[in-house]
Amino acid sequence: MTQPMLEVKDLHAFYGKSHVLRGVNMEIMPGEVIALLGRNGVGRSTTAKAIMGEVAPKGEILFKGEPIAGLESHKISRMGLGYVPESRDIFPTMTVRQNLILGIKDMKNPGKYTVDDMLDMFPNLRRRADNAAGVLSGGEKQMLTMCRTLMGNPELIIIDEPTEGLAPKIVQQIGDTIAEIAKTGVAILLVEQKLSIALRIANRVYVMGHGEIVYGGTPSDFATRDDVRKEWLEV
Amino acid sequence: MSDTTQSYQNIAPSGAAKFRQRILPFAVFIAIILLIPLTDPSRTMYALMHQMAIYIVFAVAYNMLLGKGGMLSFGHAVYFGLGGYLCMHAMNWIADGTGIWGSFPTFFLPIIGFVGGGLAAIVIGSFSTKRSGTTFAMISLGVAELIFAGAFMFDSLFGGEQGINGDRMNGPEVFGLSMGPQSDIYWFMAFWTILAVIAMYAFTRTPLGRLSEATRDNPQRVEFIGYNPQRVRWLVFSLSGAFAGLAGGMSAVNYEIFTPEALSLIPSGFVLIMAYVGGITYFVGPIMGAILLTYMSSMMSDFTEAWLLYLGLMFVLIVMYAPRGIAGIIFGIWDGIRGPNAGEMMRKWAVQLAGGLLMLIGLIVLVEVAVRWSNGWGEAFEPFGLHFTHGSIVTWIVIIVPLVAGGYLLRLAGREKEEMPA
Amino acid sequence: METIVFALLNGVIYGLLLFMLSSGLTLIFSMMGVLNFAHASFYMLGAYFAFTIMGATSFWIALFLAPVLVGLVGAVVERYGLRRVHANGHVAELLFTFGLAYLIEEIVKIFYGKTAVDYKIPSLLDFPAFTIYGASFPAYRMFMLVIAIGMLIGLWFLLKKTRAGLIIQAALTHPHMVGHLGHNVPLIFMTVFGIGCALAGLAGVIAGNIFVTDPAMAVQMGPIVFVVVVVGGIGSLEGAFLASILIGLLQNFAVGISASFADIFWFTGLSPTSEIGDITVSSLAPVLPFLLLVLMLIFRPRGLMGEQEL
Amino acid sequence: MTAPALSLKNLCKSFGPAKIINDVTLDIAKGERHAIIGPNGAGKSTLFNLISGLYTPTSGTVSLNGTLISGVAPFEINRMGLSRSFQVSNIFANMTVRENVRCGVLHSLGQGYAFWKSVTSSKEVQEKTYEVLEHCSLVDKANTPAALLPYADQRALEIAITIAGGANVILLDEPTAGMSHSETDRAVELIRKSTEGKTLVIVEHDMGVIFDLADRISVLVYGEIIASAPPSEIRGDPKVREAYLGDEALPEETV
Amino acid sequence: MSIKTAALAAAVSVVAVSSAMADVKFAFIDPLSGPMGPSGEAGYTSFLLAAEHINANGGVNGEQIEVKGYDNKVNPKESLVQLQKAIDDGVRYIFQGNGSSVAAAIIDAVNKHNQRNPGDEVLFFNYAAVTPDFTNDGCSFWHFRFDAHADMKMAAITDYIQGQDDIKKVYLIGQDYIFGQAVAAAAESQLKEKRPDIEIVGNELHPLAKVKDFTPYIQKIISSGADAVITGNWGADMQLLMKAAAESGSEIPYFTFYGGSLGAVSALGEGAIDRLYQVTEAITNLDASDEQYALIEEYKQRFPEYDYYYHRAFNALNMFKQAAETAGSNDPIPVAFALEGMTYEEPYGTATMRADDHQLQQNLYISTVSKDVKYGVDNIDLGWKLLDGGKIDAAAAEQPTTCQMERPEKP
Repeated sequence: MTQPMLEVKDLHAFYGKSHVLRGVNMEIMPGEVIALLGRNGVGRSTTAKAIMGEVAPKGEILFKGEPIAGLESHKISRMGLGYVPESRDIFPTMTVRQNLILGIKDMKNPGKYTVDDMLDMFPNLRRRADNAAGVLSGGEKQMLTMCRTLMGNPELIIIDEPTEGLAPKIVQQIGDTIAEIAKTGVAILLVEQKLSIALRIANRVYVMGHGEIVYGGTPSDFATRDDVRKEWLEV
Repeated sequence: MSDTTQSYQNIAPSGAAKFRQRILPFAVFIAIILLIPLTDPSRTMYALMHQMAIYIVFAVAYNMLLGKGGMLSFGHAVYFGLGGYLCMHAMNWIADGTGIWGSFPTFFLPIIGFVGGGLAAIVIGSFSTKRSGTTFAMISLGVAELIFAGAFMFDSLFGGEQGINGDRMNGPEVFGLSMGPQSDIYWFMAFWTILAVIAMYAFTRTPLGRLSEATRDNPQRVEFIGYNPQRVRWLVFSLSGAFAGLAGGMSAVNYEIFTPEALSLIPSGFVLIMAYVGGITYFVGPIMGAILLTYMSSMMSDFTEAWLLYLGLMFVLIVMYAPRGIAGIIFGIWDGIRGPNAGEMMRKWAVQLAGGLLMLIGLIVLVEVAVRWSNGWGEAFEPFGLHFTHGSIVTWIVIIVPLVAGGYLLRLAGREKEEMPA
Repeated sequence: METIVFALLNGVIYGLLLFMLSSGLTLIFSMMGVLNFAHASFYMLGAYFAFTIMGATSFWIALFLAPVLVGLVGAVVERYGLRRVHANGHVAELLFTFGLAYLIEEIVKIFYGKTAVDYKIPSLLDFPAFTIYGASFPAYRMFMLVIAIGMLIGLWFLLKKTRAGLIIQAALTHPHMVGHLGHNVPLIFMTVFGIGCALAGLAGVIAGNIFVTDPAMAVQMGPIVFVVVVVGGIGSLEGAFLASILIGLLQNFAVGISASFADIFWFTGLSPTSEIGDITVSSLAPVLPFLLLVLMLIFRPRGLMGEQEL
Repeated sequence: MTAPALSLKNLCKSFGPAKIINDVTLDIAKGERHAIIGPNGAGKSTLFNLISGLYTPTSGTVSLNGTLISGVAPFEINRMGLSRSFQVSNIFANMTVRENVRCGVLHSLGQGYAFWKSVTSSKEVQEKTYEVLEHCSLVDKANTPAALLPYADQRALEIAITIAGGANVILLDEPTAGMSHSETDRAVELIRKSTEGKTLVIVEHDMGVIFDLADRISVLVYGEIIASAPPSEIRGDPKVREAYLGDEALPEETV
Repeated sequence: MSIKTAALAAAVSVVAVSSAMADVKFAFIDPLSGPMGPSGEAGYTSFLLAAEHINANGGVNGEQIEVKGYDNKVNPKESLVQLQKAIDDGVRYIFQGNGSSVAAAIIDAVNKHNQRNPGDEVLFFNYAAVTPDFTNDGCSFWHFRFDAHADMKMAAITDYIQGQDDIKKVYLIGQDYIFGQAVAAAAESQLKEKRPDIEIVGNELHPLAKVKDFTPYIQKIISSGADAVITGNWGADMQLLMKAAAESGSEIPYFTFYGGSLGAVSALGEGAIDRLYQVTEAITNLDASDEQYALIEEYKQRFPEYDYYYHRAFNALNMFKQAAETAGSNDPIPVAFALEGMTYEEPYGTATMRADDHQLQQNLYISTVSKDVKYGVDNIDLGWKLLDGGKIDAAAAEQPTTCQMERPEKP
């Protein structure tokens, strides 16, 4: 019962010769929302990429108890791990609808959401359903990316910097959406820079520094840890 | 200030290291070249060595571009060819003896090739080096095809199908060489090879040479230290073209003929293979490649019809498994022997070598039997008094068993490598 | 007039043939960033396989079987060759395919000899389809036209009307993302590489017998196919199509024009006996594609329809 | 009245429909240390790319010491005395530290594109290289291949290359990114020392660094500068708090 | 694999046996691969068989002879590399024929070699490169030509066309190199002289061995309204030209030098009858001795893929034997002097090696394709048949020469 959804043990990663991740350890329980904080350049996105198989990982990564380190990304995805990358990577020449369809892993065995469910949930997207995704605004693109990932029926979603470059009002909306998704029981690993959002929706917080986890705890505990914030976060 | 100078000396390589790394190899190289004639080579040997000399210069020039400059060209023979063509014309002007040409020794024709190849590279490089990577490779291919096809239109320049020929035995003699017999040409080749190789090595030690490597690795950063990467590429390209032209000049004197084929993709591809097989990350790599491939192309073709197949296989295998080429393998072994766990490394290499040799045996038998079967001349492959025909089971055992066993050994060695700590 | 009609017909057929060759290359190039130097070698393999199969059975079986075989060879090459080299970067991949082209040519020489093989047009199609202006137009060329158009429609349907096509298109630009959505990208790569090679093989099957099936056919066709891909623009099948037809027409029209530079540039007083004045437009035909390539790369590096610069 | 070291006027940059930089006007005086802060994605790096010539502005102008430099190639801007570093270490990985710095030195000492003399022939180049290495405490690692350097040293080398050419205007893009607090202190010292008497424009996330170093701070949010003032004023500006810092506390004035 | 190579193998194995005791070595430098490969192989097989016959009859001055193939890919520079290799292998005589560009390079290289290496001379026996210049201004003592040159062949063709009043418009097509240019020039000047009323409606030169589809050229020919085409094309260029001509269904006659080269007749099929003409020094269907018939049949049996076509290969080797035996030496210089002015009774008439320019003077025959023949070609029942009045005597075919030959001292 208490088996973690995702366990990362002593994860290392390299870019060429430079050692970027130096032994990351973390775990995420089913249904949890975890915020991964840290300064630019400490390896938060790399951690996400290493888990998803985009960067070659060294070390152990267990998803629902199964090792996934080094698997090809489609296999990781099919085990129930969704990923919303920092770059969002919508397919700009395809319509919103087509983007959503591509989120379905297996046409014979689709997930719990249909394309229409998604469009119902986000009226903005419905209005644009047959437009090329490339013309959406930044916030809409972020919504679309998250919806597209949901179409694949993931049990855990890793969301990398969803609010980057978005206006405050939209940031608020994105935060609400993530909270909404979390309510459906999907676990979330949120890589964020904005403490406000992270602390609002996270059950637990990890702080990274220098390619490793330097702090892990609840938001309320974190609020008391000025030392961590001073040494490892900007503010 | 002498304080800083002194301190700087501390971080610069020592004199002994410089001697070992820079002077000694050249001394050995020159000594070998000077000693070879004492062995009284046959005419065939001379012909082979002259060809090697030409390709050494051409391959090292090509590597200025590919290895040092990061520019993959599929059409570098254009500059070799244009330099060579200019030399052929010059050779004929010397024969006519008009103007200053009457007093120009054919011995110095490679200078003309240098100028010709360089000018052509300056003109073509002015637009082709604006881009790098795959685009540059494509432009080089397009330009080469364009010039090759265009060469057939201008007979007075390129001589059409039959090319341009000349006679090297005109003009004044220098160093007492009549330029007729092969042994005279040997000294000509030795002179220009040594000169060109040293000059090209020296180039790597110049500001532009260093910048060329910097531009290859990180063109963006080069812009932010005040250099125009396009200009760097253009200059390197032009110099590389000039040295290729010099090699063309050597070829012009050696063969006394140039045909448009010299501009085509075939010699361009050949020099690329030479440089890459030798190892483009090392200065000596292309020299090794040029010697090996020239030897293969003229000697191996006497032993087996399928030598081009072996060549292609070797190239593909090197691209796949040893991207630093033969020089990389040699230096890798050298470093390994002197490294801390030499014993373990040697054991691994022994396994790899055994596996490689086994696979090679199987492969050679397969290819040779296949060649003979395809010729349909009813011949069998008969190495060392053995007899292999395509119909016999023995043959297939000799092919399959070493292939499988060799493949297994290689896998074994490969797995060990992965287990070694990073 | 008849020159125009014939150049048009032959140009379109040649152009469609080029498109058959370049469509696969374009897909592979935009998806994997690999300019497959050996692509024309698969065209050659198509012709040789068809020759062998036709010898044993019939042309019609060869027409289907040979491209499939070529596609399988291509898939194996991708799986066990290219994928391994991928980690070493694009230059290594380019060199690998360059070596592969070499290797395929040598293997073909061993199996089929160094000279051309007698790969014939099937006798069923060996008759004139119609006669215009005193020259008959062979039925086989009409057949080529039909096959090429059929392929065009098939490819269009696959890419635009099926989910598999959507996935392929998405993988063209965002391979990683497609993988994270649970689609097997390596398999997509292998399949696309295989299909691309099969299309090249099909081109070989239907062109090997009206041209010549010999070990040099890959080297002769290869550079032209590159021209098509670059001129068309990366990742753009529409561009590749336009470029194919353009080059097909350009070459066929050029051959048909006997005018020399002196005739064209008479106003400059160019002498018809001078070296330049003597050049005829028809002799320029082999140069034109490469001229187009170089000009395109200099002045419009993203090609006719490409989205990004090369 | 001398011209400002850097002057941006109505600078705009769009990529397709997206406006990344929107009407930025900013003057930075000679000798000033100017920090640009803002959330990720606000356009800070784009702004640097516009100033250093990597991008051409959609509209508006950039002037360096009174000379218009928008649309000028980066290497020419560099020769005019502006040098920049990168957020992700952008060094010559295959060269040694010494060679990296030497490349940075070459052009300023008139070595140009020379291919007729040895790179070691100029004593001036050697001395200047040593000076920069010493300055950045990299002498010990002079012959180490750059790729093998520890992260903090790579960042130091990044700064070393940037200052090697002796530019008067230095742009540093998150020089302390990924460093721990103690390493950051060392980096700040190095920056302070290296930019003595020069104009510095720095993008940073570490407020400690910024409030420590900067004479003036500009806050960039969604491509617009919403405030430009000395640190003390920025600290109290409610607009800044809301837009960038949100409800998070600013470090108290402890020093 | 194929029958063709199987037969070649048989020949090679015979030669391989004899080569062990070979004393006089000949190099055959011609294309043995690529588009022109079949042309070279057809020549090579002829020399092999000729050598075999000579060896079987006791050799030359008691010595055995060997012919070894060197592949030059029709490339002049590659030919020189092969020439160098051959000389190093001990070769003293060179055969070459495919491509005047190659022949020019070899002549030049042989001249230089003989000048630089006295005592080590080699001779060049040219069996098919027919650019007139080689026995005119460009003549050399070391070069002998056993085929009629382009002007001679063209004279035969134009003589025939002179009598064909319905030919009003002629189209010239050829390969773009010295030979093709020489053919076009000869056609233009000779037609102007013999039939000033004929209009030359096209003069096309295409790249050598590079065109894969001649359809556009054929369409140009058709739309020019030509009544006849003259071409010097050979090898694949001839075969593919005929292939495209057959496809177009046009009925314009082709006057050719090499209509008999491999595959041209079969490309046209029955359409070749009275439409494809060639001028040669021999036709298998001429009346000849039983011995000659036996040779033709032996060749066909040994090399089923080819036809007995290179009659001049047999002439060349037999003339070498006669000259060497006259001179009493197998060395190049005595053989060369003995060849000068020598007459040889060949199966279809008398041939004379003109001393002035080393150009063989022999009868020429104009023939066309017919069904009613003794020997077919390309393994079909169509073959070459002499035209009425198609025999041109050696004297009639003779052309003046401008050769100023420099000779070495006679031994």
